[in-house]
Amino acid sequence: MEHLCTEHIDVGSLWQRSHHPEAGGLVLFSGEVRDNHQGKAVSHLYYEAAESMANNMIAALLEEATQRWGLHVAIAVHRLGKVAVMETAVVVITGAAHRKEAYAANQYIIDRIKHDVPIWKCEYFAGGGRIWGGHCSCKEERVDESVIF
Amino acid sequence: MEHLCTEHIDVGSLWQRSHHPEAGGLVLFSGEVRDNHQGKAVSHLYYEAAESMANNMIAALLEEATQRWGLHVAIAVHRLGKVAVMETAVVVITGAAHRKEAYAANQYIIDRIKHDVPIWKCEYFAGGGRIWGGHCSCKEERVDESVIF
Amino acid sequence: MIKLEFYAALKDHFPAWMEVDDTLKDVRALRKYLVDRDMSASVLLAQCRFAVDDTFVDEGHALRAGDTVLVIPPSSGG
Amino acid sequence: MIKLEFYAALKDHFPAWMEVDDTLKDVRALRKYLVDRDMSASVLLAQCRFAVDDTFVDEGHALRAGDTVLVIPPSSGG
Repeated sequence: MEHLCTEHIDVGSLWQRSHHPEAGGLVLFSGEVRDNHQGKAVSHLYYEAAESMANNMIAALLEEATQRWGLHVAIAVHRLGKVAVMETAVVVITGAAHRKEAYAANQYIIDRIKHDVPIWKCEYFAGGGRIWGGHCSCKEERVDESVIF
Repeated sequence: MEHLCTEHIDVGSLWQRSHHPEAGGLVLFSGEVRDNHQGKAVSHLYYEAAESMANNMIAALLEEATQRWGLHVAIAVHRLGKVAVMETAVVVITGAAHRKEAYAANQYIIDRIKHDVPIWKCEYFAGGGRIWGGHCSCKEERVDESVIF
Repeated sequence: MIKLEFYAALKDHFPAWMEVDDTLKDVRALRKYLVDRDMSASVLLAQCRFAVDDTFVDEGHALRAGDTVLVIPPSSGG
Repeated sequence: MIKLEFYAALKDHFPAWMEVDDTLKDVRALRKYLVDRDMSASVLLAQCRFAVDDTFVDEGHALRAGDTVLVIPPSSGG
């Protein structure tokens, strides 16, 4: 699946193919595994996805962003399985004539991947224990238990 | 000078050293030479700078952004001299615990480099002729001839 | 039969997949069936969305024999 | 003497550097001196900032013998 990968994400090789003669602004976002979560030492992360659904949603998202911001470059790849500290869990690359559109599209794509695409992380702690999910740093969009029922 | 360079900018090697165990969000911006300017075919760009002043201002800017957004990674390099289409003219890399700060700092740094740091581009057109300066894509911050006198 | 697939934290409560009979007429009935089956998963199930044919569906979506239904906890990619 | 350095489009009007005598008391006087010297550069000079010791200075900044003044057109890096 083009947008999911179980091996190390080769950011350098994705970057190599992210250039376009009409794209003056390229933005690359890399979500990398931190060594702590709210002060607790993290050993590694594990990601799983509803794979075909997630892959299709990311493809649709890139197409939507391409239309909306006139992108010349739109790439996104999410890692699955075990990911070590400082490794890339997700990469998004956008390119547009001007930087404003490249930044806006990039942020839109990663926000949607984090909030809507069926991919989940499980944090494994150095001291033992694990927790599924955890909150995104943009707390205002956090799912609230009270809103669904 | 650390933040100015007359050779090809090695984005891959800058990226290699842009990781930090506490930086969950890394953002890389690359300003690349487009093949046209308002429909006119561009042959290449040429950049010059008030070099020591520009280098010092970029260093100060990175320090300011590091303090303001709590960055773990803050890198900026601007190319000088002749730059070909699709080559990187400027690169900015920022890394913070969360992506929001990494994006905000990255955009702040490139905006300030484009608007305040004494670096100038000269566009050379395929059909002959050249023009210094040209407008930044963020037109609302364009210098207005009427405001100074 | 209807096939259910469970992900992430749901697998602490349910198997990776299971089959249920097709008397559950819609997503609302399925959600209630799952809560009744494991009350300790009720908070998590309240946060879940459901997908059929890889597309999110709402509470009133009618279920049919042969459907594969994904039970989707809140996303946390990236 | 005061040393002046010119950049970018200014070099279509002035040499890369030149010296002026130190009777120009401040930046305002220097800007006027340059406009008088090349009227065709007046619009561009109106947009320029000046820097002494690699630091931007304002119109009232006093100039001294031995200063190096950078004449800085609007930035267009990136």
